[in-house]
Amino acid sequence: MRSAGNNREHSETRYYTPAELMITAAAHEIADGEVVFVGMRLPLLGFQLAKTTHAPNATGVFELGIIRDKPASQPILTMGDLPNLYQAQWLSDTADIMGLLQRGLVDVSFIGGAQVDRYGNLNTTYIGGHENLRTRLPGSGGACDLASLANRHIIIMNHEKRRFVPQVDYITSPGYGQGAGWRESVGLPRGGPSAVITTLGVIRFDPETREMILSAIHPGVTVEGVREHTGWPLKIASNINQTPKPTPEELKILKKFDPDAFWTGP
Amino acid sequence: MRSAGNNREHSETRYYTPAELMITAAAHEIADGEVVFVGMRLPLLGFQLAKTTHAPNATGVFELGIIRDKPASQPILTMGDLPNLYQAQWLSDTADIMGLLQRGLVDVSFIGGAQVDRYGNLNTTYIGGHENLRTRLPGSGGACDLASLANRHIIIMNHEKRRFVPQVDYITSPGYGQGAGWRESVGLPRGGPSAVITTLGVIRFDPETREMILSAIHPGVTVEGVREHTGWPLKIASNINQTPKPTPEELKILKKFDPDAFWTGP
Amino acid sequence: MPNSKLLSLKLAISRFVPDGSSVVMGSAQETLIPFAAGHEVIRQRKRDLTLIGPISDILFDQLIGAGCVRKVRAAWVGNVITGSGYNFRHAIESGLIEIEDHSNLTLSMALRAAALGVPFLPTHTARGSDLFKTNPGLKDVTCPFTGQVLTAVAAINPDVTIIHVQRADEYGNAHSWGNTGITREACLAAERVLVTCEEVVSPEVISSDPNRVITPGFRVCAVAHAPWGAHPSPAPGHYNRDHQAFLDYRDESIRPQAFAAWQARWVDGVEDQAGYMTLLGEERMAQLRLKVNAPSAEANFGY
Amino acid sequence: MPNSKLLSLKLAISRFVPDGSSVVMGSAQETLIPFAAGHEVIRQRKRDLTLIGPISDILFDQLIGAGCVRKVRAAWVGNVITGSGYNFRHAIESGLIEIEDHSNLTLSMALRAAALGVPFLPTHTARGSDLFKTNPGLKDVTCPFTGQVLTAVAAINPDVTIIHVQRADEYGNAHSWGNTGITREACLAAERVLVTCEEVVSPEVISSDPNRVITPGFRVCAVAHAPWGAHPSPAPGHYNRDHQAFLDYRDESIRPQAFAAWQARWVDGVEDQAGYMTLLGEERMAQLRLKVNAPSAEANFGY
Repeated sequence: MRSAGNNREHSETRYYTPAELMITAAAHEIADGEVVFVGMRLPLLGFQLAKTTHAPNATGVFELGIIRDKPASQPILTMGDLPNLYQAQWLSDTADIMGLLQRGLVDVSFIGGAQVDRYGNLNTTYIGGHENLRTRLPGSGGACDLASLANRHIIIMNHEKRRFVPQVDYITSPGYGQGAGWRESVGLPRGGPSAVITTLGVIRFDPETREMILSAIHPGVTVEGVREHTGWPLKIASNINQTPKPTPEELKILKKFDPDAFWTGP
Repeated sequence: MRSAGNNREHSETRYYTPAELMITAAAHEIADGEVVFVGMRLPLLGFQLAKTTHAPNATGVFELGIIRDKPASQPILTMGDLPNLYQAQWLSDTADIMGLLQRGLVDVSFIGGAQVDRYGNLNTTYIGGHENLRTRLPGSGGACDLASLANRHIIIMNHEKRRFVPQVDYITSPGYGQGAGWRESVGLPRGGPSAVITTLGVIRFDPETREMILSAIHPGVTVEGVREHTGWPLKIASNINQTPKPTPEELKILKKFDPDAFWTGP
Repeated sequence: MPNSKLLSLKLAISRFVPDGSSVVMGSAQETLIPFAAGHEVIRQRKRDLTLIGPISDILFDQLIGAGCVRKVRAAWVGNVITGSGYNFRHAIESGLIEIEDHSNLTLSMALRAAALGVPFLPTHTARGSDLFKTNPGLKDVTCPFTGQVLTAVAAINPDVTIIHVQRADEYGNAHSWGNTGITREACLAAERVLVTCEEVVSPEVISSDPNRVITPGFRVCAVAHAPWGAHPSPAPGHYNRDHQAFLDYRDESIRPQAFAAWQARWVDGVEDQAGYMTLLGEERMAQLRLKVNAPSAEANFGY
Repeated sequence: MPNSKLLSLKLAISRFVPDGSSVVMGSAQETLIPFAAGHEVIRQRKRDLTLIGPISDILFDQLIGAGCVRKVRAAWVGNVITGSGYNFRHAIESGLIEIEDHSNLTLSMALRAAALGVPFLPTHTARGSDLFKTNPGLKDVTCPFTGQVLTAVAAINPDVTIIHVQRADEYGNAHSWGNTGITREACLAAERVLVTCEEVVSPEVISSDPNRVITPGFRVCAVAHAPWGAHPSPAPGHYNRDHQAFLDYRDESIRPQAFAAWQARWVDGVEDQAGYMTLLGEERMAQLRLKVNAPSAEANFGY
């Protein structure tokens, strides 16, 4: 996506990609000093970006048994790349990291999604459901644990009608289930999704009903455009605003952490 | 105890102490290749002795998080003395060691006792019971775990009437409870005491009734003497025999591991 | 001294991974994945294996594509940097193999239960999820103290856990460093542990640091020397992750014919690990070797 | 970079161990017992503490004798090489303090439950024992898979876990080696972790080996430099166990007057750890220092 076209108020005409915009939006969800459970792919960069800009005191925890208080020493594509182990605060067991999560010591976590519904339930396992399986996806990994146990989690995914469905075929990672009170009723100790960062905008959840509400749209995107690509009549926030564009500094940092544009490419 | 007096058939007149006799008897309970859960005090020496003589392939596991396949490099008084950590096979968590025990991978373990009853139940916590407490002892440590979970355990204690009682005041470490079938009925997965090595003899358990049976008496000790010091009419094995005296070689090794006779003194 | 457990990888796999075995691999997640051992399993045409692991990266996909697998008990199966594992996906969609769906936490608890010798462990994860529908090893359990309802995870007792480590001696004592994932519980839970290593060293090297030992040597059944045995996954202290190999594998595994060609070249086409290294080539290995050395501070285990 | 957590032992104890706290000490059993921290607790006349530990050797007996303790949750309290802990024994027999009777395994499970964030963990130990009568944290639980009845151990969530380690940096990152006992779970279970250390080192020394780190630094509330802080217990890499001190303590604690004299001399009689070392004397320290050095083999954490 080119932003320049719909970006006249912006002094300079640098390009950014949808991935760069999404990663920047993800980074903005991290507050300084927070404990962040960093997931695969885009969140790896989101954490590095936040850490290098507004959240220098954030701590990153990784499910494979890593805790870091500084960004990786070199660009990485997976959390197991050696620069992510180098000078880590702790190298340990998955169960130790999951214990911190289950105790409620993780403030925020990030999950990628394939199929999501209006209450933020995620399916990354069986498209079509287990009975009428159409597509088998890789599965939960740690996503179910993050969605179950973090104080809040953020979903990052492509915004397409086939992915935004009224009800998911299979709940891999619980959101708000059928709405208010559901998490408590099934025995989840806390948490729930606080935002969905998509290719079109940023969605949050109604504190009462726990249903999705469009909270921000990306530059060049219209509310109607978002509605078209959503499988149910998506609620819209009264005070809807525009997702901030990545600043030149943010783009420079992303380039440093992803020099080959593996994650940030068009 | 001097053995020379009642030891005419023995070619030489070397002295040995009751502790040396008991430790040697304990060592003889270890078969080569076995995994041994080594407890505090006398068993420390029993393991070292067995390892150096007839059980070179025995593996020692220690509750504080140590596994050894060779004796300590120097004399030790506790399992946490640095020579017992030096060149250990593994230094780890208590829970890892207890896991091996709970899985049933420990063949034999050793426990000291303060009060024992006819079914091998041990009290090392409340003499007089919790209600009418007379003497508070240190408690279980790992003893309850060893008695609950090892494939067999061996009790080492002084043989006195006040210690050998019909029923213990408090069960710290379960033996055979009220007899045959009790361990299964309370949910213990296996095991039970296989021998009690005392200052007077070696006691085993009736495979049917699970009650104590005097199996061997130490040199210079009489069956009547043992009965006098036991708080119930102790059953006597038909084929009762004498506890083998420590050989000169065994005494030499014990001297090496306990040069100041801290555990082996009179 | 016990007998040596040093065996060729060929002999170690043929002896200790019979058809029908349940096998843990990839227990450290993205690092130290025992690819060399997995490829030997393929060469020996093992059948009806149950694979157990959190996220296997592409190793499980390779074993499934080669027809070695009957069942998978895992949290995630795919290609970490590209997404889907096509052999896995196809095998599940066509009902060729069974899957027991875990999360990383439930799999860790299942192996910890076995390592501790208890039939289950409780957790708060997966409440309200559909993992309960596709994993018979998850049930409700009520806490006798608080009355809370938790997820009970049933113990998983693998026949063998295969790990790749940096160095081991011939008696099964092994040093491993880096993140450990679920390796500790996977080793303690298994009936036996099979170790492949970058280097075979003297017992004194391993016993110089008993805290670095990954699992007690007396439970290890075999040690096989397999340099570059984790490639293309990273091995701390030895080589970085070979991202290109994972990117290539994506295209080499989308269609069955393509995968057959991949297997013919990278697995059946080589006799052993020496052959694999020749195929990989010195130039590529040089690119992957460490550029920055970072030695650990010394610890004194004297007395 | 975060703020420094380096404090004097005096300040660390006064800030982070208020009256009424529940405190884990002696989590590695016979090794690395934080005696310096415990003695500072006595000097500051802390009251109504709940002490948690597997076997504390003589430290708990000292804190009880000094009147700091209301309750003990432990598996064993005494003097490892001589037997009874007389202050403990008198306090229990005269009803001055409460005791919750554990085994080493149930205490480990209680802290692991808290470390994992679950209300209980199951075990097969203590079935049929009377620990159930004197420990309200033990109840029956039935396995939903096998129907077996197990012992459920309730979680213990300490306010603070105090550990003594070989080296730490000012930010709370600490290296510990030797047997670990229940230290890992005790640190993860606690609200905060207080570290005393033989040496304060640069962050680079600690981060050179993240596998040697005992618990994540972000959970550590204070680091206090306390050389010889584990004496008379052994500190791997620094000094051996001072058996004579434990033998002497037996006689110095049999009667209350004797204990008062011991406390006056060894605790209240010294201002701080420097004073303790002076009282101990160079000759005695020389006898206890390592005679045989055994450096760990290097591990490379580069990339």
